[in-house]
Amino acid sequence: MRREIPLLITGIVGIVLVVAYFIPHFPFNRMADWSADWFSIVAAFAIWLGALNLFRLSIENVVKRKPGWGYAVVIIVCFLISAGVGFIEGRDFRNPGSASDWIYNYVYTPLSSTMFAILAFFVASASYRAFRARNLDATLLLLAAFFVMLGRVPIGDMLVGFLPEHWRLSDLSTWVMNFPNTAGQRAILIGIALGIVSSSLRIILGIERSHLGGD
Amino acid sequence: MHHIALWVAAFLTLGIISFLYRDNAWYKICESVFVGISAGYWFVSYFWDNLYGKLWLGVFPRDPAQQPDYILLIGGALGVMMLLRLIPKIGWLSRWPLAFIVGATAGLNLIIYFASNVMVQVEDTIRPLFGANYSSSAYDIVGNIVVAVGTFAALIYFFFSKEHKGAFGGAAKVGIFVLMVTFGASFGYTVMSRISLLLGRIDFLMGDWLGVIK
Amino acid sequence: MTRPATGCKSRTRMLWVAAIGLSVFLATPAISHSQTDTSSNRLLRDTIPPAPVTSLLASDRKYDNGEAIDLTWVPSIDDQLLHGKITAYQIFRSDNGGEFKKVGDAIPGDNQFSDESVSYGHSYVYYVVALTAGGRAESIRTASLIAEREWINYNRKYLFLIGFIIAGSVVYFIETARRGKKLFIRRIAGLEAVDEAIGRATEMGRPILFISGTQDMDNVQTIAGITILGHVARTIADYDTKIRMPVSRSLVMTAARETIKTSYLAAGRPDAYSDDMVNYVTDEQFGFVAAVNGIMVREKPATCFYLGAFFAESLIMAETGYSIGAIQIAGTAMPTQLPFFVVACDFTLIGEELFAASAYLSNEPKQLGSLKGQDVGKAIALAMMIIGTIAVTVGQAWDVEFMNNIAHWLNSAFKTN
Amino acid sequence: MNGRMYKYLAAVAVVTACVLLYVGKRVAWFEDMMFPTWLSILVCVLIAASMFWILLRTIKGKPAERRTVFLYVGIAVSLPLLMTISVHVPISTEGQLLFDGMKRIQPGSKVLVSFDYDPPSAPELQPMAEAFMRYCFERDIKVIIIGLWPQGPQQANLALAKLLAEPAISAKNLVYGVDYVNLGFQSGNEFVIQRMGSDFKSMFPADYRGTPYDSLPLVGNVRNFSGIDYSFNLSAGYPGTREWVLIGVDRFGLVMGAGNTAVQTTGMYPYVRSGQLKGILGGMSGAAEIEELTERLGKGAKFMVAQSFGHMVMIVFIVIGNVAYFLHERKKKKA
Repeated sequence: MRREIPLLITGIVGIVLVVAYFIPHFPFNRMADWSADWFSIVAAFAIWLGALNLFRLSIENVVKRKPGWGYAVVIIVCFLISAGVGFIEGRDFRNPGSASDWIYNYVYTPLSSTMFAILAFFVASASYRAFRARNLDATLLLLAAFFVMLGRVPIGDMLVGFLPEHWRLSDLSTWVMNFPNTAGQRAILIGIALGIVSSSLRIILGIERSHLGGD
Repeated sequence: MHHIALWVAAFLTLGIISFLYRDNAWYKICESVFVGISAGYWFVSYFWDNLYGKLWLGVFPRDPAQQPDYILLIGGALGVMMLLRLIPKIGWLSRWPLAFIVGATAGLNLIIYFASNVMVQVEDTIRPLFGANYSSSAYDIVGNIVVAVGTFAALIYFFFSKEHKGAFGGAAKVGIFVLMVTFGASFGYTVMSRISLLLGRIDFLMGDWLGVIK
Repeated sequence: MTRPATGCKSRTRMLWVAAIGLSVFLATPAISHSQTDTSSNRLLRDTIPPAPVTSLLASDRKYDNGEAIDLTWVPSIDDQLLHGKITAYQIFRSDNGGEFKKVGDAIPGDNQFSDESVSYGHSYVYYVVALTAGGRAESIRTASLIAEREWINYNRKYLFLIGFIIAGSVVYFIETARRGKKLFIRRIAGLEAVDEAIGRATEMGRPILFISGTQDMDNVQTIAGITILGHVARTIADYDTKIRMPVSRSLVMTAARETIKTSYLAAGRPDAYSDDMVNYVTDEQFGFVAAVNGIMVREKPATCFYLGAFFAESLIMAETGYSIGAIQIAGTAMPTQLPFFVVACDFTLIGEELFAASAYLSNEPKQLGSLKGQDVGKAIALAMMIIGTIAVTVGQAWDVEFMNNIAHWLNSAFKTN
Repeated sequence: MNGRMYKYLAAVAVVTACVLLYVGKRVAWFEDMMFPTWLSILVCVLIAASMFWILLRTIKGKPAERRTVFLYVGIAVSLPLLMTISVHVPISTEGQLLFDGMKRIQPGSKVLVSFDYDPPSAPELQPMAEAFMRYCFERDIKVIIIGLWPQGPQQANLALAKLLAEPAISAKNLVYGVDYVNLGFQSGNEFVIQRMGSDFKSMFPADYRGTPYDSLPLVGNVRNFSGIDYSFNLSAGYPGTREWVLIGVDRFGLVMGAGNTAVQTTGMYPYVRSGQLKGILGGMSGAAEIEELTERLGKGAKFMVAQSFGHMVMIVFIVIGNVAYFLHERKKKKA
């Protein structure tokens, strides 16, 4: 029973959503709508689960005095502060001027943005130390990258200002983006989509069960 | 208050940047703050917007004229089962909502990806390479040929049921070239993105905080 | 002006408006030059009632659950001639012969409206009001209409057919593979490099580093990476090379240990296996990268494998791997990370090649059959592209009707709506 | 011990400099420190010269250490922010296509703007959001805001606060709920779009402050996508533009333009060619494009000089690395 019911749920929900695409008639349209509503709610609980799990793990780290448990204390305190303030402030915690908004603007934003911003440094160092035109493929890739990087910013056209209009780097990069890039991306798109079709089909038909965990 | 805010933000920004020097305690504290704050933010956001705003008010509307939507309770029940994973003994029940999530995603994706990313893309690739009496501009003709041949060849590269030999192998070779140009474009754009994000932070440090730029 | 205009009255008014419209139209150069609206002009615009919309037509939305009616009309003549005179359109509806109520608005220039709040089985009558700043004009009423329910969306019949063929072949090939029939998969260049790279590490007496991405076991790319790990571990067990595999998820650790153990068993050397080969570092992205970098710099592996789902960590690892002079073999289906692997690694399995390699090595019916089924889909797409492009090009360039018919049919078949 | 001393001294110097600059700005010792032209040129020359030095070092077989590169990039990208060079942003065909689509939106139309991003992507997407909504507000186009990312509505509020403070827009006395509305965030990713296809209200029973859907005049008559005239999607990943195209556009007939982070823009081009997307803006240069097209320069245009420098530095680094590769490393590997 522990396996059959989940398999059944997966299959039925999947089939309903596929069928609703071809049969607009009641009850399939309503069932698709309900699925979307439930999905939205379950997804919210899933996020809660993730947050609670993090909370539990951090507490475990502190209690068992695992290495770096001090950082776990920071996590717990920050979680409690931001969650607590948000709950107290109520539904409109996002309102400009609220304490949550302050945390968002001056704590969350700088931290999350900088996390991603430091990637620029890594790209630079990797491009200097590891990106090599080691074969024809890589050479082609790097050349295309140069044209696009130069063509998308004003400096590209300034460098080749002597060229006639419509033949500048910006036009070349627009061309690369709109034609070869579109062709390659389209092939990738079709390939990935077919992959999704086959894996979804396997899941709906119960051939693929790994998401239910092994036991 | 504004001064404190700017210094807090700057302190945290520099803390993350300090990782570039090496992994250190300042970075780790900032990172832990980030993990805690963002988990709390998500927690609250999903509560007020969804669990309260949609589920609770949907079932118990404040406005008496509105019909309560009891069907949402099924979603709520599935959601609570999800949380049961935290209790190992009955944790297996969390497979039900998981099965629902996986099934719904599979059902929806199966159709939408097939319709939009296979059917529409193939349909759009079927275009005249040049118009009546070769009327199209050279730019368009070359572009059309590149898209038609490029898509075709790149798709052949991802075809696994035939050895890449002869003409088929040649087409696959063209395909890999097209893919490389594609990756090059994506490389260039990724670099652009990374630099933009860095600029955003430098703008904060030099503009909002220190005020040396306009 | 609450009653709908009768035919005769509206005709005289139309004439009236047309006359004014014409005169204003003729005077347009003067107005547009001065760029201002004289007050008398504004007065004229505001007090003269506008012309109503014409040709109002209500039609049932096809292939739906009987919950939508589409209205179309020709905009008021004032909307066309005197730009800006009409301020809005309002749509009124009577439900089962009841009172008319407003159900929606449209902006000037609009000529259609979809009423999506239709109840099944009710009959509806509509009219549209054209509004100006000071006047309004109602259109004639539509005939009463009941929205119909349809069972099948016939617009999507070809989509269903082609989808059915592809889905059918996936299932067919999985069954075929299950019955033990060998399915052919083409040579994959990166895969051949694997054995070579392991040989090199053996010669140099240095370890192999294996990273199966930074995602959990629910990601297909991680599974593909672990499958290839099975093959790598098998060869390693034969050669007696060391392997180091830091992971960022505890589930992946369990799976990887299991896989390597099985490979060592199959190679007949279970004693050589140890749990230390795989160790969990941390879930956190950059913490994981820092740890992997440390391992690379300390132990200087001769060969690095990066097979799985990667994010920004990809290039940091590839850079360190390059700087210690390791042979690097990568494979991922993350489009944004592929470029970095291609330029920093010696071999890269691009996108689906990762899955193909995994299917080829595992011989698992599920994976093999799916790959074959997808190939059927690609074959259909390729064939349609060739036939369609030739047909539409030839048909258009030299006006060959037969070719045009083929192209037209293909285009309609692949349309989804 | 000596090395350690230097490090402490350097840290103290940096902190002191920051404090001095901060205080100096507040007590108005200086307005800003924008470079005069000669200094800008000097800085450019210095950057070029030091790059050349790195090239020489690398050729000699002494490649720069990772941290040196980091420091270098930091300087090379931040100094151009102090330069006052006016540049012309090249307009791409897909950016022009988007703007042509925007021009066809009539006053009074209802536009759905979906904010599907978080602060890290704000440098790229926030200028687009501001430019697009400014264009709407100036032309009396009604804006309905939603977010598929929890941070989205908050980013929207930031943009709104900035726009509503601008004189031209504050003079219009825009009313919340009538001229614009922020429906907030809802969980469920692509299922939110799917559900909105049949009924907005069931997905967004209230706006982000809790005002019931029906009491918001702007959306009172909007039942689903058929009540939307145009839609603009600001997206930094999943869920985002792809999901909107797959469901909103292809299934429910939405007319849509998009602004994306550069990273994911390249993957959207097939949708632009097939007309599923009516134009796209990619990354910071896309933001600069829309600012140039709407003739209101903002952050996107401001960053273009520094962005150009960043790209140049990156390219030069790759070239230096490859020169060294062909002179040394390849031989070493062969041996």
